[in-house]
Amino acid sequence: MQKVTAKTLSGKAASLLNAGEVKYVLGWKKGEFDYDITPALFESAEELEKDFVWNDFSCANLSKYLIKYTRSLSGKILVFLKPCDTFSFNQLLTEHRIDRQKVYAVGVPCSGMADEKKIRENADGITAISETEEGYLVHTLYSDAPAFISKEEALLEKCLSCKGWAHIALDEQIEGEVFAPSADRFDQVKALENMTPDERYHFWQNELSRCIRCNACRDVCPACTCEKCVFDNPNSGVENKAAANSFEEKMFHIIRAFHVAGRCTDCGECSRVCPQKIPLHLLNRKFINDIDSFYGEYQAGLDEGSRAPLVDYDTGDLEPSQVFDWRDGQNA
Amino acid sequence: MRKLSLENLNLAFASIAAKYPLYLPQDNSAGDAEYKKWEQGAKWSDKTNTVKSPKDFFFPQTEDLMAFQVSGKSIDIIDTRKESEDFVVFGVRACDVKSFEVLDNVFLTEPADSYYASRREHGIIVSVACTRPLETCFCKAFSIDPSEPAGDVSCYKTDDSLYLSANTEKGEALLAVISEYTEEADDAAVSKQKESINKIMDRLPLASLTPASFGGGKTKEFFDAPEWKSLSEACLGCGTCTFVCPTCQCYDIKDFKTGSGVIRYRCWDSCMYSEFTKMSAGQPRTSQLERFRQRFMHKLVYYPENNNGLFSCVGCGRCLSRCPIHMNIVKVMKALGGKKDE
Amino acid sequence: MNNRQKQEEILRISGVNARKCMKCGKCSATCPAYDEMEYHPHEFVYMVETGDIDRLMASQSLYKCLSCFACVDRCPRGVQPFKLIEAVRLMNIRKQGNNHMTANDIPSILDDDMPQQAIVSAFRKYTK
Amino acid sequence: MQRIGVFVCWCGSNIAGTVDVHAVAEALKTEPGVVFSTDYQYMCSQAGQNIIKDAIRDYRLTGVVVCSCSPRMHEVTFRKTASQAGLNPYMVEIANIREQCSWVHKDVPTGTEKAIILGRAAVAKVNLNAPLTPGESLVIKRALVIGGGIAGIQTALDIADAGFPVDIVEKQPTIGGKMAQLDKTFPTLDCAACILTPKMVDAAQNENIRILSYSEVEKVGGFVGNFEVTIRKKARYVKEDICTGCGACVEKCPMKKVPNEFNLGMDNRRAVYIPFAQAVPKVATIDPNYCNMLKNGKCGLCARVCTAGAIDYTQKDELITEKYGAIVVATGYNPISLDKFDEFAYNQSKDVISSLEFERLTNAAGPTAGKLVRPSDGKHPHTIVFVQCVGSRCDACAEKGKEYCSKICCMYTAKHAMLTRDKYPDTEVYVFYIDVRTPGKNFDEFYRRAVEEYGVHYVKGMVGKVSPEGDTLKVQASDLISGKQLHIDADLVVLAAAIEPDASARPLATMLTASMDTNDFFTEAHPKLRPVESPTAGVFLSGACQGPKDIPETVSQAGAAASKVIGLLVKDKLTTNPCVAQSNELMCNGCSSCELVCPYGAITYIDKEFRMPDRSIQIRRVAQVNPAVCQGCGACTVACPSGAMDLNGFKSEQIIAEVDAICR
Amino acid sequence: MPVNGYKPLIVAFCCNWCSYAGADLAGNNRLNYPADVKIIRVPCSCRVNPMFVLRAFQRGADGVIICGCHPGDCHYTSGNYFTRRRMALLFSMLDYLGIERERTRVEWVSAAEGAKFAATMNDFAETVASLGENKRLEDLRCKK
Repeated sequence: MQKVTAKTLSGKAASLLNAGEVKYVLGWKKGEFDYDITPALFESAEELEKDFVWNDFSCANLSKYLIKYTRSLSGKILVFLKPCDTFSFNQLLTEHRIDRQKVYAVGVPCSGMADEKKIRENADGITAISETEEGYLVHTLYSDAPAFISKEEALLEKCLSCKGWAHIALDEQIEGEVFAPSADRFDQVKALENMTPDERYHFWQNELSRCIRCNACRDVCPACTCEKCVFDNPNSGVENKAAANSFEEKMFHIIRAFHVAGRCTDCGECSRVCPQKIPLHLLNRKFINDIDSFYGEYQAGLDEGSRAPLVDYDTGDLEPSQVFDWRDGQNA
Repeated sequence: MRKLSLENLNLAFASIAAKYPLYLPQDNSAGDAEYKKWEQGAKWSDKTNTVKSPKDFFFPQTEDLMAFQVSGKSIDIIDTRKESEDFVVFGVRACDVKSFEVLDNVFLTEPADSYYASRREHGIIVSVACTRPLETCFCKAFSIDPSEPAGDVSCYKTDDSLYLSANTEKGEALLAVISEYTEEADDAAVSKQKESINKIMDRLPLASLTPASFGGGKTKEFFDAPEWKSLSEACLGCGTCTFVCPTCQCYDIKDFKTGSGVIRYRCWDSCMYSEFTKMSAGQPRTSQLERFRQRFMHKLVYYPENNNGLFSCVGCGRCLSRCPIHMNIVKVMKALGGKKDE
Repeated sequence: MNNRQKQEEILRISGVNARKCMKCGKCSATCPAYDEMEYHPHEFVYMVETGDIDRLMASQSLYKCLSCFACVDRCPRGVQPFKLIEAVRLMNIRKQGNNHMTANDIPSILDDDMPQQAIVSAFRKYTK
Repeated sequence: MQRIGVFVCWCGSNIAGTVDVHAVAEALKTEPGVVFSTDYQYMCSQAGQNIIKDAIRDYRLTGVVVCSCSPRMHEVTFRKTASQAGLNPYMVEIANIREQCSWVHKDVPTGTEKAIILGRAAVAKVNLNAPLTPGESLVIKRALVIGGGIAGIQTALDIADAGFPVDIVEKQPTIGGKMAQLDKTFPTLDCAACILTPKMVDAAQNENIRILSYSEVEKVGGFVGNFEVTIRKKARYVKEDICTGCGACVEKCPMKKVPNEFNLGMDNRRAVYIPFAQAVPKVATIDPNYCNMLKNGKCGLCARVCTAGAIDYTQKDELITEKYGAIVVATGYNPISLDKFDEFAYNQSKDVISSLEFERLTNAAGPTAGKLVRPSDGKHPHTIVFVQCVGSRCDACAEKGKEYCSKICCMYTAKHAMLTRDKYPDTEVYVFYIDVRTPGKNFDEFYRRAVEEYGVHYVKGMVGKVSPEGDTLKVQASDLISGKQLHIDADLVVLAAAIEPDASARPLATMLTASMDTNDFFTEAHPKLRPVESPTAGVFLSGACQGPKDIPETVSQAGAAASKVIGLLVKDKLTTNPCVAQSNELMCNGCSSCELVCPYGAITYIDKEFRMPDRSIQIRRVAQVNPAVCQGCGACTVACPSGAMDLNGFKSEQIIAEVDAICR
Repeated sequence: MPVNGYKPLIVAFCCNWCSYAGADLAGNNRLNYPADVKIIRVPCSCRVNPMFVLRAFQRGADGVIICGCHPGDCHYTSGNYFTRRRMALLFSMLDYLGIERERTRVEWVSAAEGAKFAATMNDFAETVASLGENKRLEDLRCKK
């Protein structure tokens, strides 16, 4: 359950709309069920009143939409940014993808988001989900009593290692406490590193074999903002529409992770939207962990204008030939 | 009606698998169901839906059509088709069975797609009634009865048994393979199950959904509807809905250069993609709104127009549960007036 | 413990990289206890660097050091000679064997007047 | 489709001995696009080249593959051949079947097989080659030298001598730089002013040189051959062209308590001043921070006494924009601030001074007219302690000091010590050193003379502490050789402060897109082979802005930089390498990744209008490559995730085609 | 030379200014290395896109090696520093996906190091041969 209420946010947005300070509000719109929330653009207080939602399912990172809206819309756009979203926002500003003048950024403290997939995995025919302090009561067609799932169990993967706020100049900051993380985000990466190459190979072979190349991971990613992706471009030499075989699956995911390496803020949207539940964040986190340990800690999007590690270098950088021995030493 | 004790289910599967490749929904490591080839020890998933629909069996995501072998400056054309064998797809839900009809209309109308036709001919479909429809299910809207699944064999799973009845000759032949494990039974248990399914169907959140206001000839009515803008606003342009959809049938034909030759293959394409049907003059649909509209207009208006009113949606609910931004055909239908007056 | 192990132990405890020393002698130039010492700060560093540990451990010079940190502050190379001296002193304490302090001893030592930092450093010093 | 000709060279038996050249020619005949294939004994010979030329004409070839020696050997030759036959020279590719095949493999089957594969890759590449045309850019025959110290003066003189106009921009009111402040120069001990001032006068009188003193570079645009530079000429409130430098204004100025920066604040000057007698230009400058007239409108004495009428209180800063073909950076160095070195009591005692202050104290034109006295009481010092390496050779992470050796301190300290003993034999002179570094002609001899002839006490060790007590300075130091701690009562302590690049260098480097190292020294294009060029084409380095240097080294580098500039300016046009990066603006998303990895600053961004399919206009930020600046490394092509950036001559699809051909 | 009789296919990307010249020098000095090594000339090692590396594996290469000037000696000042970061990360990722780490390598070879070039290629070819055929990053469509 979010400590900040939807009313606070929609009220704030409505008053700015009415005052003419902003012309549009980018937020979350309620859906058919309690969990299927859609990012949406609101243009009036009435629309906000009717459809605006802010709850544990308002996971979607809205910052990428600002690229399109700051280009196509003429008025100022209010956007709600959760702490994790501020990193993406900063990174997009760094890469000149957003016209900051056109954005009214409101920081929303977040108490942790719920993973709809985790809740639905064990509940068929959900009719309602009610949020409580401790977790969620899931009402279904098949049971009279609602099933309880605790907040911890249902927590979205990325929230387990919440980064808090980026260093950012927001136009407005809603007061409130931010969810405190409990996990080391590199645990799984290190566990994989400690496996044998065969185990790692089979792990990824199994995960990536499910890929259907729907491109949802790419299309949702706030770092994937190319005008045209190399995988869509027949002239790039690597264009491919389908995950035809295990090579194409790996090619796509390695290159995608490489292209966002150093720019990925670890917002976790790729894994969240994957229809096949492939833990794509483990590829991005691998790069982040390597960058942190080889070249010093770097958090993309923490500061606007910071220089990404792959467009930077140090004369004393680790040699590619030393990488494995060095890391084995670190992990031992 | 034949009855198979669930205790013998594995034995039955084994005897089918001895004769045909047998595919059935199994749980994968991600906790979802997917169609996999049956092997000793495999467990039939309890999940209502698989992530990808079984259309893959007849219209696979990628399929080689032919190949060209280059040697020096001469090119040989090679037929890459292999001799097809019969195969069994087990545990198909009523909605997915219906989807084959939608695909048949596309691929089997003259000129028929011989690749698809061959697979259809060799495929034996064993359907199963849904006992636990999900909140995302709305097959009823398209007049599909999940308690009356079609296919070569229809079956009903109860706590202890599987009731099977053959609907076609292919189905009869399949039942003959497992006859040693089945016995004749009346349909009392089945009727009971049908009744309970129908009760649940009425309680589903989307029970009242209807496509009545859509259909052939409604192009003008919906094409310029202002609602498309807000509906498509958040669409990422990914292909999730298309690729999990049992009825989407668009594909692209591409050449893959292997170095010593070329493989010509086809693969699923998505009308949501910005590169979809790109021609020398560019794309016909340049905005996401147009692409988004195309998908739903096709399902709800264009397809029925060309196919005697049959909608190109079977209400399986896959897009509802998988779309990254939760935009889907139900929201579209409701926004454009598909809700029954209550 | 052989000589090499001792050397490594000292470097480990102190966290000093003795190889950074460029032998300028500024530590000894700045040392207020210079005349009291048999071995002087720059010699400490050199002896650790070359592995001449036993003589160093036996030397009373260790205890002439006032721990004023002047050498640490002035060293242009960031070598921190005092930390080496402190590490050698610790080696001497630890040579006696046994932990002179365990976590269980702490509650009884605690009183309002005792600075917490003193307990922490004592614990560090008297525990292996 | 290309029409490709393949020409396999035997290179006598060099290739033909291990490669079946006929088989290679035969095999490549069947490759896509190949319409002609042959082999010949020596393709690079006149006869061989004629075979190529004839084939280009007879078979209407659009591409040529020569299977021969390394492209580093004959690529240029064969490109010329093609060009003579009317084919674009960039349609030629070489398959290296000698150095990388016949010479390293022993048996014929292996060599032949590999040669075919290498030829195949070259054919695959040529199939995707496109004709390239080198661009041309005009060269503006004028050079800019930034900094008017000895480095800048020497560079300017050399360029001017070759007949090219040069502008010197100097931020001080006079040129001359650090050398003007020095007394004598090592190791010959000639007087700095005596050798420098004639050069300053030469510069002033050379009609090709324009001195823009009291000026700073404000903005730099353009590229090699065609820079556009904006220079701010600061208001000096004196009309430079009228002032005769008579000094009457200076004499009459009532504002007498202005610290004299030329003497490092050891004496005072007036608010209107000429830095020193031999200043060039010898004109007065009014210091607006002290002048009463400029501050509160009262006084005006100088204007009254100036018979030439040169004083102009209303003067404003002036911006000059000028075009240059080449830019030389000669921003020089400064001693570091000694404020953080408490242990040496620099801030506590006037008698602890830096070496540059010592120079002024011993300079006949200095505050004491060359008489060596203590700044505190004017008494003659009897014991002087010199401390070397103050702030040099420090730990990289130290908060004070620099990691590098400042290079010049050993020699000038020896000079100071020697001169002191020479002039004042009653003075005891101690030099504390860590190492004495004297690589240089007559350098070690010079240092030995200080010890042997002049009896300077060189002590191996460092000074730990200097504490002022009464009118003496208690120096506590170590003598590492004798193993003693020394306590010396000194009258004067001289600190050899490390030197660092001038503070103006960093912003200038940004304007020039010239790279710098972590210490703010300019980076040279190649540390060994191109030491006076910056990696940015058209920008050259002179003097200590590139690293610590003494005067002879500075002067020789200045001359070298000048000769590089002259080499550039004599050209009327520059041919630009056509193998440069190219940005596909339709695909560029303006993220700046390419700009950040470009070592030459060849990439800029513009906001460009795009007509969208729905006829709306969209403005997007996109990258543009300046082909005159780009050197064609390709770093940007990989930094660009969308592949909007590609490299002509080495396009991604060409390299991929080579990979495919090899792995076939 | 091949350990188990397997003849690997190795693609070597060499920068024009140092490593390609180093390979030429190896040739001038007649220093042998296996013919399995095929060199592709690039202006600078920083021109090598990770996609080229994967492409080579897809098409049947068993090992990929990238050679450039020694760090600090890049003809273009900084190109190989970027290569160093990119390839360290890419190769680490390939290892993470369970692909044999010995199949990829970055080596700095100057124009004067003909002997080093030959020794490097001998060693790399031997290592890759001992691993056998590249199975984990193969594309069956490209196999003959």
